[in-house]
Amino acid sequence: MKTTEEIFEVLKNRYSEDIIGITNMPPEKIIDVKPDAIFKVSAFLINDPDLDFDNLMILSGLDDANGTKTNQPDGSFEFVGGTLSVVYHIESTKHRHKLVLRVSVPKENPVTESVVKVWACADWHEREAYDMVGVIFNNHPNLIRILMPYDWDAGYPLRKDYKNPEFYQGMKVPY
Amino acid sequence: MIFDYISSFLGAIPAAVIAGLVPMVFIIPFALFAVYWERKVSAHMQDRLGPMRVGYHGFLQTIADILKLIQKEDIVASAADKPLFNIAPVLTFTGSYAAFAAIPFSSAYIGANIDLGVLYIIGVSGLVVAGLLMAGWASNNKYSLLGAMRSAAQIVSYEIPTVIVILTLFSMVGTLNLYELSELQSSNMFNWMIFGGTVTGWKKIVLIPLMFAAFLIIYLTTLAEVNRTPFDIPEAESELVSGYHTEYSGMKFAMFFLAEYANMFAVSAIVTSLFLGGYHSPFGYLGNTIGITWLVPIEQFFWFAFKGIALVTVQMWLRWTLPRLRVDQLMVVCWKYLIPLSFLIFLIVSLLMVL
Amino acid sequence: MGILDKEFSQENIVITKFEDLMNWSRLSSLWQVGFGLACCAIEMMATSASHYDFDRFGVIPRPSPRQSDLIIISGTVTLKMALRIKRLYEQMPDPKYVISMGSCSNCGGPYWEHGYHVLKGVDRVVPVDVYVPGCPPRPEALLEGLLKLQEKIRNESLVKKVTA
Amino acid sequence: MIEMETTSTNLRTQEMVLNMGPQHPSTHGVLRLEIELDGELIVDVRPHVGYLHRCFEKHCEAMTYPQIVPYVDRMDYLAAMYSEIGYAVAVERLLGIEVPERVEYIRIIMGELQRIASHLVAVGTYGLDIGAFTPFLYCFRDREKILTLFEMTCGARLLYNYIWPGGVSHDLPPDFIRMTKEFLTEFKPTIVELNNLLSYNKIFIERTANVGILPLETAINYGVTGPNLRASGLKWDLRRDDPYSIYDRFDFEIPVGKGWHGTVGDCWDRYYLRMIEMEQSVRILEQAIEQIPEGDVTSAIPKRIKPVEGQIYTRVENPRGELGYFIVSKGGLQPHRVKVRAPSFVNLEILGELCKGHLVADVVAILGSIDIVLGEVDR
Repeated sequence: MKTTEEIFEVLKNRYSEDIIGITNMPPEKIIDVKPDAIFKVSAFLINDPDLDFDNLMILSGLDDANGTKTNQPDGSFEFVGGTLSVVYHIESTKHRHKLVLRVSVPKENPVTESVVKVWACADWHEREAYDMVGVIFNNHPNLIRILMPYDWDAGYPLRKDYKNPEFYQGMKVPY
Repeated sequence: MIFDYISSFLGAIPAAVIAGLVPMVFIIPFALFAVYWERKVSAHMQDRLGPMRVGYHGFLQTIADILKLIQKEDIVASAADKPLFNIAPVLTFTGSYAAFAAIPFSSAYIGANIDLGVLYIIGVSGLVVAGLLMAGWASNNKYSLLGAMRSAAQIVSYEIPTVIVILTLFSMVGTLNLYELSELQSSNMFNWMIFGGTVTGWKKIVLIPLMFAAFLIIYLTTLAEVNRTPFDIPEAESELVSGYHTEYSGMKFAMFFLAEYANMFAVSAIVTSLFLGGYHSPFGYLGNTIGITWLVPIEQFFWFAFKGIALVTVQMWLRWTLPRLRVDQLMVVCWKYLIPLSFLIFLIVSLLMVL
Repeated sequence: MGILDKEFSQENIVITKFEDLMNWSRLSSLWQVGFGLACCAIEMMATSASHYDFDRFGVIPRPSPRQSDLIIISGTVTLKMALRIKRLYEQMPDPKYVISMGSCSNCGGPYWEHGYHVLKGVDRVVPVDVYVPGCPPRPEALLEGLLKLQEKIRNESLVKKVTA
Repeated sequence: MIEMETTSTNLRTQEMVLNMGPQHPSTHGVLRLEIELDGELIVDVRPHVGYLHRCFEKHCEAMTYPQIVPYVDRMDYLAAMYSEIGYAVAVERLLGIEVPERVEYIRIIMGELQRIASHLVAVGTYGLDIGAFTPFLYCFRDREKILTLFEMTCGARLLYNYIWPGGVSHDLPPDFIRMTKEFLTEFKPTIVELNNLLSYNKIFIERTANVGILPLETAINYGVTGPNLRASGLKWDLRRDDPYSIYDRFDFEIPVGKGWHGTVGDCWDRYYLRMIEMEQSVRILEQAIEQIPEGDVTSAIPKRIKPVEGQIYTRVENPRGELGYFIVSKGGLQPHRVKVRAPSFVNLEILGELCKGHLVADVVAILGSIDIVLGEVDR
């Protein structure tokens, strides 16, 4: 049983450059990790006997909507710049402690590392994050859309500035 | 029998036609009734009522079904092999219909009293396999193909124990003529083959358990031959949609449907004639008691139909109770258990007969 | 539709009686496609199960669309599924009927505004005979929908209706 | 599992691709499976999901917190009460509010009744997959009694909108406790009946024992939870291991798979575990309806839910496994992001792994034993 602060110390000592810091989002505390280091950090977290984070509870992609908002003439809006985040909630079934990791990538080039080789269940979660907010996971075995149709080309629906197309395969989409 | 009688004053060809049509008078109403009966039996087993709105307690349900199926569009998929696709249901129905020719419904009526009656029925039922294979292949549908392959493998394997059991009976009575076989089991219940036939003395006591086992084996194998649960893997609904008839619609599907129910009765009829005394009453006849001799064949027909339908009902009962086997387990049951067991029974019975 | 579909220009007593028989057989034996989409499918299953018993009306589920007359669109139709439903409908032989069960398949239901992946009404891809409202409709409502469909079939005609 | 003949490896064969679904009698909804076959042996299974993707998460971003509750219902439509409990617990923890004692008891009664109802459907449809039709209808007959209880409480049979963040929409009806007691006495013999009809049937055991074995390490690595994980031998139940509500007050056991008729973690274990869990739910219910206190049920419902900036991940033990809600608040009336960890979504991933080397008929046996709800997989 370790607290987030203790685990942060362990990680900071080992990967000083790749760990950005702790963010407080009450009631949770988040450890921010650099995108290209998430694979090795998570491999360490699962292999270290004192930590042993064997269970990835949830992996969520989210649009932080922190760019500059520009209004379009047709009433819609668009975010320029800003970041997309991937949040990992992990726990250890042996030591019963939990941890939240976060990776933020710029919206223009949303590339991060896949953790499928560490936690097999990340496969579909990552596909969903790709499908919904458009984060690209390097080294993912099969990064294709999962919930939306494979030929969907109108963008990523859970981005805040997503605009629905008028037609899909001849079917009217809006009400 | 009936053929000889009619041809004596009408000539051979009309007689053949008429004699051939007579089973139809029985089969079509029977199949309609059996479908209705199955739905009612299953419904009452499941705390339901089953068809209620079409006629009195849904009695006209299957008639409505058939009339509707006649009206349906006849779809032949463009990728299907059309000639085979069209022949398959006819062939299947022919196979199960032709089997009725040699079945003795009563002492006065048997379509064709042939000496190799049992073998003829087993042989002609083989046409059903050809029909199913054709249907599965011609549909150009993967589910149909898998279903057809499964049913071919299943029917071919399960014919072996069936034939061995028949051979056992042959070694006891020395005839394969179903009419003679039925006549041998006359007069009382304990002359039925399931109770060791007309054999007497200690041999009979030894024979009774053997014959019970043989009866169970042939009942199981015939169940497998008509693709009923727990051996319904060729049309396993939860795996193969509806197996070999997935692509069939309208009247062609109705033919498969009728063939299935006709077949159910055909195999029950064989089991009845072989083991359960055929058309003979277990108690004796009212017609003989009150001296009206023409009543006897009618009573016999009643008993035959009663026994057949009772066996069909057991088939339904099994269907709505048991889960289904997997394809490899099905083969294990046949090759590892039923065939050795039936051989063993055959050997013992033959030895007993020699003694 | 099957034989004698709208082949006559006038009604007569034979045709009317024949027509009644044909309509009766069609409405009494509506075999449904064993096909469920979403929440409403559970209520549809409950309707087929012991308590409500669809079989009383002669409705039994058939696994293959080739052998069925009725498709109950029971649940939300998504864009990904809509094309498959259309295909399924096309695979059914005529005469065929469609019951749209539940708000979602009637008009998009609660997903009408923000549902970027929900088809707002299955009638955008297949013609619908009876709409059953509710989210999800109770089994009684589905039975009512079936009775409405039977009423509709009862009034169908073989005769070509000439509009003046 | 069947071993391939050595001779067949030397022959050049082509695999057949069989497409199962989205319309198929036993895919439990609109799942599509792409099965690569060598004869009847499975080389690979690729599930395709998304045919019921109803944009739940997008709706959450446009709705206020109380408005989301009906959408939560429609996610796991077989266990709608439990989805509501999970959401209510998440929002309450985000806001930091306590709910009255009576509400906790009502939630547990509803949750456990829902667990029984959901397991009944799972068990019934599993029988249907194996080919036994009758148990399915018996299960639905008993489920109908639970639905009657729900209906008299909140007026709906399937999707309830009953458990709100901070409380429940209104109190239990006067007859509820008596009728629940009656139901429980009626229901206990039904479990025995179902066991005799289906569980101990020789054919059923043959079909399911030693099929689709899920080893414990694989299960944890794939994030499998709920009865599927417990069948593989890990005593892991969030009602005990990450307590929420008042489950710590009740005395119940957490069953684990023992390989009763085969290997630990096979289909029969997964199936039978649900039967035992129903018995345990009955036990919890009996204690809960004895202990339920009087009190108010709506006093803690906030007039306006507007959490401060923050985020929370809360999980509850849904009938299918770990149901988690990840809510990010940016301080507005609407959440910034809600992501659901749907147990079926994660459990379904294991299917391809489990099916390899089995026969086509086993796909439905394995899929049925995982017990998925497509509404939850696709959200």
